[in-house]
Amino acid sequence: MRYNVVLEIFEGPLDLLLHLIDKNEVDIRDIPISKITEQYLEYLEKMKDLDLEITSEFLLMAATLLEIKSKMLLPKKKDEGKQLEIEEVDPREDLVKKLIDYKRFKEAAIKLKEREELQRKLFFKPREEIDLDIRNENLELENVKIEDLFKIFCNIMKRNNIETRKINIHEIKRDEISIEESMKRIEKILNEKKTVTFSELFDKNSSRIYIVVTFLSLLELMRLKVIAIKQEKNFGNIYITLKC
Amino acid sequence: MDKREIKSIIEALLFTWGDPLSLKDISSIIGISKEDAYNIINDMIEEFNYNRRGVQIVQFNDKYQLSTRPEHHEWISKLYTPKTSKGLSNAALETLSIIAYKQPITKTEIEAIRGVKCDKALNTLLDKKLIKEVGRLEKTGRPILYGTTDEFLLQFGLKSIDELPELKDLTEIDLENIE
Amino acid sequence: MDKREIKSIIEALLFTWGDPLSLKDISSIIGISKEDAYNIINDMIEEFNYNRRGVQIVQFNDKYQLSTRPEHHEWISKLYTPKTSKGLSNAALETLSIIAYKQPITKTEIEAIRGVKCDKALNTLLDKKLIKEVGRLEKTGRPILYGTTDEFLLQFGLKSIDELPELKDLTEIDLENIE
Repeated sequence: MRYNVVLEIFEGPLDLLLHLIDKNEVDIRDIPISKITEQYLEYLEKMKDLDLEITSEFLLMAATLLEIKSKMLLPKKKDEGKQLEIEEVDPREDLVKKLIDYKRFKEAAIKLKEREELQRKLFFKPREEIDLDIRNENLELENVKIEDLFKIFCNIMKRNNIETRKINIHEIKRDEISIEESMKRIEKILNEKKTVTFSELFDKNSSRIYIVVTFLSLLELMRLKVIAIKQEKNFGNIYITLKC
Repeated sequence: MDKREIKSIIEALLFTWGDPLSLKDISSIIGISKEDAYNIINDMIEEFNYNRRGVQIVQFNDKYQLSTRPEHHEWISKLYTPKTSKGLSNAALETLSIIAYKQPITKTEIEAIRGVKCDKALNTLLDKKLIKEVGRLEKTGRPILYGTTDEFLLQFGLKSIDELPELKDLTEIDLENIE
Repeated sequence: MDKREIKSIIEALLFTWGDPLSLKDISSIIGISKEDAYNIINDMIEEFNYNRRGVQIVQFNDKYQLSTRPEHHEWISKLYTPKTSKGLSNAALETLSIIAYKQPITKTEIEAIRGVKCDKALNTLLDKKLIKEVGRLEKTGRPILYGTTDEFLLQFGLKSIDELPELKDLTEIDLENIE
């Protein structure tokens, strides 16, 4: 079931952590790690509920947080045998450094955005046409073919930035399919047919992204030992079957 | 709004517009009477001359445009080193290719793509009947929309405009980088 | 030639060219030293501001360009349909700010700071010509080093890279080992 809840989108795990730190009004240098970890994991759960793809970076951070949490729970070692006092390294130190470094650039990005917005309010003018510009000499069409016109246009568009090109391609839609969706699709196909070949999983019109996602989800399904893959000879058909 | 500010806005409007801008458009944008606008612009013309500014306001009929001064022609011409290489497409062909692929399109849009003014190129193309006016946009200045003609199809041996070489190759390259 | 006349010619050159024009081109066209040209243009920038002219001279690196003033944006928008291009995404802005402050920098270093992959953001920035490859690191894989472009300065209204807003001083936070 899908919820119609707007979940704030974060740029990555660091961004999410900064948000949690802000929300809890805690000191970045003294993060209450178990509280923040709990909220962090809650957020990932919400993402799951909403069918949002959770990237490996978010998962990796979850693991890091849990590791820090467990280290913090360990009783502090006392080197009783030694006279020298060894300063304990705070397990949070690396993370705090990363967060602070990231925060600086996040703030700088906001300042840059303000500048960009101001600058976008300026208007410039195109260059004037000048008689001396010999490119404006008479138009001779005798040796010009339609292909030349095409090339000229391509060159102009390449010379230009992306905004102008966008006009051409707005009708081209990107296939939006996540690895999870793709995995479900493959499982469904395999439940219907016992064996499929790799190429049967898409048709001629499938986009490159679609094919790549399909391939990645096959790898994932293999890793999870849901499917088995067989190839009889090099470059031969790849057969996919359900493992059970 | 004080007069100084109105003058400033008028200068900005003439600067960005580039083409002749009518008194009607100027006065309605700023929200003053045509008469007031007329008087203020006349003031500006005198000031520009008195201060020996690098640009002047030229008037014809009820339209105004910014331009450089004839006596600076010699200096300005030094900006353009004549390009002799044959490989370069000329302005008219560039303009024609843009119109062919993006029609209907206004002059301002073509200039935004080329980065250079296109009045002469458009006149050449209109003269040769390769392009024509196909309509007008319903906004300030009612800019003309250009499209290609039957003569264009004939000249390039096309049965219809759909026969233009597809842009697919180009978009495929660029698509990768589009968010 | 008197200073007034030189200013007039410079204005005419900037107006005609439309695009950024280098100090070198300006001084060589007029036949004065770069230093003189520099001083005169700085004078002009002040005069344009003092007289509340409708246009201003913007500078980045050693290039100059005429533009309208941000406060006139609202009026000029009435002439044009507003620019449709969207601003940069947060991901792209974050990546750009890291590159701006830490250039030259590799993708891996950027990703280490942001904690996420940056391929898409990098492609967008390359595509918009805000960053470019400035070299390669002499180590395994010879990773690309990225830096900002002139287009970046222009789009963000910076005269040079030294004009970037200062990164928040972290000594306040009093944390050791932050470089």
